[in-house]
Amino acid sequence: MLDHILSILIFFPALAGVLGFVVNKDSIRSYGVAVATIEFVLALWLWFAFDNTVSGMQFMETIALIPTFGINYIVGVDGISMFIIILAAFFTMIGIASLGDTKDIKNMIITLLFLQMTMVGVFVALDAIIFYVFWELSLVPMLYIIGAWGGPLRIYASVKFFLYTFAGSLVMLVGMLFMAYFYYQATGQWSFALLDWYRLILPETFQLWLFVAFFFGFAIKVPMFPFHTWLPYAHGQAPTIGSVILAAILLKMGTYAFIRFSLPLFPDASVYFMYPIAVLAIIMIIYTAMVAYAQKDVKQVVAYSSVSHMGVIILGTFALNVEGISGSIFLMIAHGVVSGALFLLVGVIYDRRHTKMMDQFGGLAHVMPKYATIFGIMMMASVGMPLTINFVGEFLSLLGFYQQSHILTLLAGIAIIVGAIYMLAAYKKMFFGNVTKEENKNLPDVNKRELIALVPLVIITIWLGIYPKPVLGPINTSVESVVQLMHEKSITEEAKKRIPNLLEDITITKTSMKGAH
Amino acid sequence: MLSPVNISMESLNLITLAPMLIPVVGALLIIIMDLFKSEQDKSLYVMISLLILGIDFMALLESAGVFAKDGTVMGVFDVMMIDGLAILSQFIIVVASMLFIPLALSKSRFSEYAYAEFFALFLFMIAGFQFMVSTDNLILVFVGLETASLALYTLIAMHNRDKSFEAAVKYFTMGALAAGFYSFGAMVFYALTGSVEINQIASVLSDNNYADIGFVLVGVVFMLASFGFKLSMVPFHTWTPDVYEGSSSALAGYMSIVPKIAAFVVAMRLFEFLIHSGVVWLEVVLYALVVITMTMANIWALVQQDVKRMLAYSSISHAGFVMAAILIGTTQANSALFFYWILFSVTNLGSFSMLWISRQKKLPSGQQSDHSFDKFSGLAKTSPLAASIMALFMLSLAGLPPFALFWGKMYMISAAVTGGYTVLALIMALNSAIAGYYYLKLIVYMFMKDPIIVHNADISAVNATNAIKTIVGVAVIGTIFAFLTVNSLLEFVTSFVYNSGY
Amino acid sequence: MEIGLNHYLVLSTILFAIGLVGVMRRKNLLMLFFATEILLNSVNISFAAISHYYGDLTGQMFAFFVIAIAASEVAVGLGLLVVWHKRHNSIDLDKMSTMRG
Amino acid sequence: MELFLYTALFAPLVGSMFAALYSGSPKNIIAGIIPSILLGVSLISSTILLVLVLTTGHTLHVEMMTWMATGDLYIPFGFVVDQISVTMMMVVTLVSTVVHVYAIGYMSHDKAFNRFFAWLSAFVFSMLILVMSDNFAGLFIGWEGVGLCSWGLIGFWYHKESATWAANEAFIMNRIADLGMLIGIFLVFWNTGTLQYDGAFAAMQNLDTDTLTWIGIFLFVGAMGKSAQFPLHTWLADAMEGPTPVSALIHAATMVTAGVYLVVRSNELYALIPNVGLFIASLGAFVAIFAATMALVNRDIKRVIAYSTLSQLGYMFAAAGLGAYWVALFHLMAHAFFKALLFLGGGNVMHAMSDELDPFKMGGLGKAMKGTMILMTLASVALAGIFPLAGFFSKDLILEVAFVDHHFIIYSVLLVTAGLTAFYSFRIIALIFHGEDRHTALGFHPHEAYKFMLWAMAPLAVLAVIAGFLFKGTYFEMITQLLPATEYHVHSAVTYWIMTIGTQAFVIAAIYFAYKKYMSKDIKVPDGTSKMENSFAYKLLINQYYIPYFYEEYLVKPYRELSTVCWEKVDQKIVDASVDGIAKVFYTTGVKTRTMQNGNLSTMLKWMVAGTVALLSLAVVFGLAARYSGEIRLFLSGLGV
Amino acid sequence: MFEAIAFYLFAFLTISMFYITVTTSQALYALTALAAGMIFISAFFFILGADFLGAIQIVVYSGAVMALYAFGMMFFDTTRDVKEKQGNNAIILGLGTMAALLIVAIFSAPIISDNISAFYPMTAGAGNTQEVGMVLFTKYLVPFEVAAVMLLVAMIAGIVLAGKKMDISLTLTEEDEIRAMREEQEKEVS
Repeated sequence: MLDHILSILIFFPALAGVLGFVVNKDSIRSYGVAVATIEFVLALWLWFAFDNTVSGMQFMETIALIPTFGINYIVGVDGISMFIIILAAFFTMIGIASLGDTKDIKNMIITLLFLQMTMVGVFVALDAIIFYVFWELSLVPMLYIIGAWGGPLRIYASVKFFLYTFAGSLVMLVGMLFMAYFYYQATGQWSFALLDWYRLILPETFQLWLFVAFFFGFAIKVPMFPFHTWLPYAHGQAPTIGSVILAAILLKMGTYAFIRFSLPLFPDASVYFMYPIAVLAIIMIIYTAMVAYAQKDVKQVVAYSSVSHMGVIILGTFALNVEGISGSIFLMIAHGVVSGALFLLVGVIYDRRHTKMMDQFGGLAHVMPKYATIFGIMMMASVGMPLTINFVGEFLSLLGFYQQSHILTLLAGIAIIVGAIYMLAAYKKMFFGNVTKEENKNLPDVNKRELIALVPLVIITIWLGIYPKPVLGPINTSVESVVQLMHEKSITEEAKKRIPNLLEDITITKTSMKGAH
Repeated sequence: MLSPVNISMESLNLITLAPMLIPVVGALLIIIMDLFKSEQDKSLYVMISLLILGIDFMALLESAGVFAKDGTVMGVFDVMMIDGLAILSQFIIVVASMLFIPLALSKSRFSEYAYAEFFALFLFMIAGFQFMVSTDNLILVFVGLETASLALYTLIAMHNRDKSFEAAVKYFTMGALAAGFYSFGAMVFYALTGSVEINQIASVLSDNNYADIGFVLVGVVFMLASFGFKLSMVPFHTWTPDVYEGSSSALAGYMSIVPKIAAFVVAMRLFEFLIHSGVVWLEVVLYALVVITMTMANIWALVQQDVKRMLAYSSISHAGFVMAAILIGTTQANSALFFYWILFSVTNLGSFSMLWISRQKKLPSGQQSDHSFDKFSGLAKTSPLAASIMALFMLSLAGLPPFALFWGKMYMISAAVTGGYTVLALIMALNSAIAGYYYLKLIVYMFMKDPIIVHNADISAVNATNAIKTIVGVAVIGTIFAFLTVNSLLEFVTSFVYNSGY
Repeated sequence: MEIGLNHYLVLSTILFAIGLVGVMRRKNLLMLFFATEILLNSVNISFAAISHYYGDLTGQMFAFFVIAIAASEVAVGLGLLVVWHKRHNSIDLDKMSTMRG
Repeated sequence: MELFLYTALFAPLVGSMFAALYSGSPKNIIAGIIPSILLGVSLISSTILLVLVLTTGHTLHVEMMTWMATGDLYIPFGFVVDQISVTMMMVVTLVSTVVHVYAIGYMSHDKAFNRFFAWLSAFVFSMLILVMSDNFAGLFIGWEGVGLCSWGLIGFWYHKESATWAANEAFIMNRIADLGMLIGIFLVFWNTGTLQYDGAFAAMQNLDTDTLTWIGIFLFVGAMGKSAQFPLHTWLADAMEGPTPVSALIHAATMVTAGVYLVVRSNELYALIPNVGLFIASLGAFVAIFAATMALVNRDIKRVIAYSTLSQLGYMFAAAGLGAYWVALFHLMAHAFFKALLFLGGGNVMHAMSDELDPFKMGGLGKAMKGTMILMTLASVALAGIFPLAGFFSKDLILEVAFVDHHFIIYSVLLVTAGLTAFYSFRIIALIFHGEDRHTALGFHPHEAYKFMLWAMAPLAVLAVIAGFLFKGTYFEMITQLLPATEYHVHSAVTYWIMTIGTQAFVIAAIYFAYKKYMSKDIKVPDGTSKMENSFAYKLLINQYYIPYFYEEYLVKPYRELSTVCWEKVDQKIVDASVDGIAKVFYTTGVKTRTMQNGNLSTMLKWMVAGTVALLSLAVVFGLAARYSGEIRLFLSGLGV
Repeated sequence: MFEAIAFYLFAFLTISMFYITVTTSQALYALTALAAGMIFISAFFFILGADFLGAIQIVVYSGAVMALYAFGMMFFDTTRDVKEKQGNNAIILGLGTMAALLIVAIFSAPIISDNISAFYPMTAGAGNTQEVGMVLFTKYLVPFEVAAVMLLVAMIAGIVLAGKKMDISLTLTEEDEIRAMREEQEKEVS
């Protein structure tokens, strides 16, 4: 069974989704929770069976699909992708568990299960086309979730979300086809297998163009400034569960893809574009933080904060060293947990008051102390308080990028200031002061169902903040191999210099460090 | 004095005629049957047509076998030419016809199906298309084309309502003009080379080293105009939406596939050698035509209020997309053309069948046209399955993986990339994104809006019978599980195209 | 003064252009069909001429088939006009624009 | 021994979590007592460790577990108990214990009693992490942790707008500094390859001065925020919105001194870059006098004490900057005792006066609150630096340091500040406890605080008295095992005596002056009419040199406005509008050009012919160009193209 | 010389006839002019030695086609003055002349015919009809047969479209009505 665990992880939810049509409407929630829990347990089993010392792909499966054109169903998992898969399973589980009274709940749960298939698929795919298939397919359930259960502007928001990402990924598809063509020219065989592509060393000019092509697809997904404007709409209109999954998992596809595709395939281009992208990332960080500060809708604050944090992830990714990339991957997970939790929290208050406008609240800490506490913890995590999950990622990302540029890191570091500004301001508006609105006086505090979803997140937030090693270890192992690959593949002087050679390092500092472990 | 001609039967290679003759014979059979007993139920004729097409299919398999063994076969005084393109396109024509003809078994009764002649003309039309693709003689192309077209005009008109007459007249008139263009173009080529066979034309032109490039271009222009009409390239496309709207959905779907593949094959035979001979002008003009067709059709599709018209514009755009293959001209591109078209057929079969299933005879109040978007509003609530299926086809048309058309799009764009047309590849990709909007529009209507129009009956069943449902089922399965067949299909298509020298 | 192939070609072109003008100009469908006949006929002259000058019969063949095609088109076209006329009592194409956009 | 270390460290955490369990329920005295007891345990453990370090000179270094390890980065949770940290631990646990016990009484009427102790103990835990960590990252954990707790405690009465505002201000200002700190940490890592103190400082010896200077500057920026140095000082005065025990513990004794601790901890670094040290010293001296002047006129007891704290922090930085790390640390310790005492006394007064803070509305409270009066006077004397109380030994030492190192400007500034310090301290003492009774008229009925609260303050009082002459020698011996043992002796005994006595006289004169001025019977509640209140100097000082105003007008408001502009103008009108614009272009093109398909057959035919003619013209142009290519080329060459 | 005169004469005649066809507002004139033009075209065929073609032209066009059109004219009652709303004539004329001029610009050049060989050469001594028959029934046998099919199609189309059965549109009739209609028919039959 372990040989096929990845396929099972991908297709089990989809199959369950199909069967879900048969399940009675009243028990569909239990069904959904059961399926998602099984999936989560399977994901945990994957972690359990995962060999931390191996840097390459594990549990690989290969099934010939279109061998004539080099497209095969290849899946595998390494430290970079594994935790995001677990996170996806986890969020689907608590997402379904926390679903309240939703109309058409059956459709919602089935959609979520399909969405889960695509999410897992994206992160395990090792064939560019298979990756693309899941990547695009993930748009559909999300489109439906936003469009069918969203707010008043839901149609605009969902269509915008779909088309924007769709347009970007089509450019990426052209890039992929180009890449396959280069592979064909070099070897005489078509292949879309990522591991084959890794072996290909491209001339710098090609790298630049292909990098740009891939960049469009990924950057829109992330979303990077100035391609981010779909996100506030999507979040603003999506139902809670949609925002949670979107923020926690779907956005990570973009950053994950940068690490999976852009960096190892185009190391020289990555170095070449490092500064422009870093500048974009910094604009993302500061600018969106400012925009977040200006928001009146608490969900929009969280939405923009997502963009801001994604900026840090991008920055860490383009640090092009182990520290930065590990940090950015960790931050992906961290941001998933934290922003997911924040969206859940916003959903809690939205369920009660049917508004997300901050001026409608105030003094909630008096009436909903538990809620305020959990929100506070998550806010502090989002702000990057040490010993919370976010800090580890942020610290490592910034630390990593500091090796590349001092001044840019200094600018990016402003994140910790502006992040605190909008978050604290929002928290103050919502929770502090006196209860002024009559409707708020008798709001019930978080109930059990909501706690089931929130408490695990709080625990993860703090646990991984204090002891990130179980996650950081496998990530580190895999990232080291990626960085080494990049170093070896790079052809320009600049790139050789920028991307550390880990094999060399071992003699100097590694041994002493390893000894201390 | 003329010397008597001695011809051996072997040299005639009559097998090359078999696939075309079968539908002709079948059509005659139907007419004769009608003579003996008229007013028979349409199911009889549908089944007979299916059987005849089945035999046709077998004959095609036979010729495919011959082609696989001997390569390109010429027959009947070298007029007939059975090569890979001919066989592939005939496969598409025949199979698509087999899939579309059961749509006649609708629940409601429509004028055309009360005629036995409908089925006869249908078979004649198929024969015409088959002749058209399996020759390189411009005369036979012309005659085949006209046979098919005349039958098609009639089939459209036989739907018997104002819109269909209007559609038929428009189509006919423009078709007549296109026929004029075609003959003028053929005349120019004949004037240049003294031959009306594409092989000969090509060899004479290259012997002349394209000295009379001006003449060549005039000929190309008229050919472009005439095939542009058939393939609905902008600005020769104007008939398409009206004709689609005017004819029944079943026939509209058919029109979006079969006549075009026939025209594509001829266009491929005709333009390919010119492109390969380095007629830069043609390359530039085709490039422009392809881009304009794709883009403008997409843009017009954005603003449509009727699903069928939207699909009409979308099929124009798809045709433009596929036309790029002829521009690129590599084996991969030409294979991609057929590959794309096969997958497109499956998807379009499905989407038009779904329209056909929901065809009401009397429009409820508030509904502007047969298939206005309003009609489908909130369909997911009333009949979720139908809505899902329709959405599936829309997503496939939009090129969303892993549904059928995605593979075609991918292969086509790949062909563009491989052929060195990077910018074209990007334009194609971005056009798919624009197209996403209008396909999405229907999904939005079905899944995200509440019903606007009060329907008396479940619109997904007003015209549904088991036969039509089966066809939809076939299309659904084909669309979803296309990825399983892609490999063999690709191998098959590529080998046929490659062995024909394209 | 030798009449060459070019003369015929030019004549044919002029006739073709007249046909085009007619096609574009006519609103009465019947008379529009007249113009399409002109188009086909003009081409026939060239075919015959080319055939003559090259001493090749193919051109005549083509012209022959063009005539056949023209004849069939008339039949179908008139049939279409008949049904339309029955309903609308008019064969003016300006009245035929229910579908647009 | 590790057991004691862990006990000292984690006992407050346990206490915090215990109290947190009750945070949802109504006031429960247990939630106050247990954390206090646990802090006592922590205090005892710290004492044991202190004794250990004192007697054996051994230091304790443990590594609990790995925190982050990736690439070349390896950060453990490591703790070190050496002379510096044990001093800090003692200060922290001692003052905390006192404050906890005191707070049981002080907060007894507060609804959120339980929550208060949760936060307070959490703060102690963070502070201990800060001082005990053996690496910069661990320091940063504590650094942020105390910031968080400070946020929670300043904003403890979150229904008050001013409190939450102050909390956020404190947090954000600290964050600004933390960025500097973070950058400093990055610099340390990338230049030395490690964040462990020992490894990093060892590696720094080989680095070039420029790098070291940057490291020093950035770390100091971090210290500036936590220790509220100019220009990041405004939060400290506003932080007085928190409950008074908080002010005593966090904003006087412990957290604000973290910056000093950082500089002392990094003495090996700053020793290498004396220029930065000088800057630190100068800034310290400036802040000392700057804050003292603001304290002169302020009409809020707590704010006066807060400014005094700021001023004293300036002293510490002056000492540390001049390389007298042990002196700085010594003053830190002494200051902690008497300043906490002062605050707690202030808290008593506040309680008595129903949270009234204007000393002008008090007067003659000494009758009702004898105990408090004695304790506060004692603390003020110590603060003023009168022999033989703690302040004399620590503060005069700093003056000596400045003098001995020939930094006479710094010396004189600090000297003047000493006078000011005495003046403002006794200004409030006089206003509160002596002179006319002004409060009865305003309807206040002051009463003394609980006995146990006074007893709780007693240890601080004792220490404020004896810490100087009793501990100085021992302390010097202990701490100089780790810090540079610079003895500061004025060259001649005469000078020394002149200086000491002179200073003492100066200070006493200032006290006398304060008493004279503020015990007079004419003191009234200022109403903004007196001549002094309208003078420029007074206005400047009462408005804190207009710095908060400047921040509000030129930083906060523009930021808010810029944010709105970013959102409404840039994000919606430019970025998003351009995306929608692209879509709109396509759509409007569609709407505009769909008339091409006007349904008229004639138009359709015309389009067909037009298309053909267009193609034809292209063809002809191309064809003619090809036919006459030779001629064209000739023509063009003739044109010289 | 004779040939030139004949060419120019018939060219002028044909052009003017066709010109009348497309410009006149009298349908009858147009029809007549068309028929005349066709006959003149057959004259070219005779000049060019395509006798068979000339004959066919006269028989099929001037005979069959014209008869059909004449019938149609009567049916549609367009013998009198036809009112046509003319749009922008400038565009039409512009496009027409442009097309003519452009093509003429190319066609005025001689064609290089070095490599052209007659694949189905005319045989000296054989009559045109004979030659045509020879080629038509060998090489062009298939197209010929397809043309027959095409004519059959056209015939069926004409019959179907103009037939009476088209008068009742099932497409526009509700199912219930159709049923009722059918039952009535059956009653009549029985």
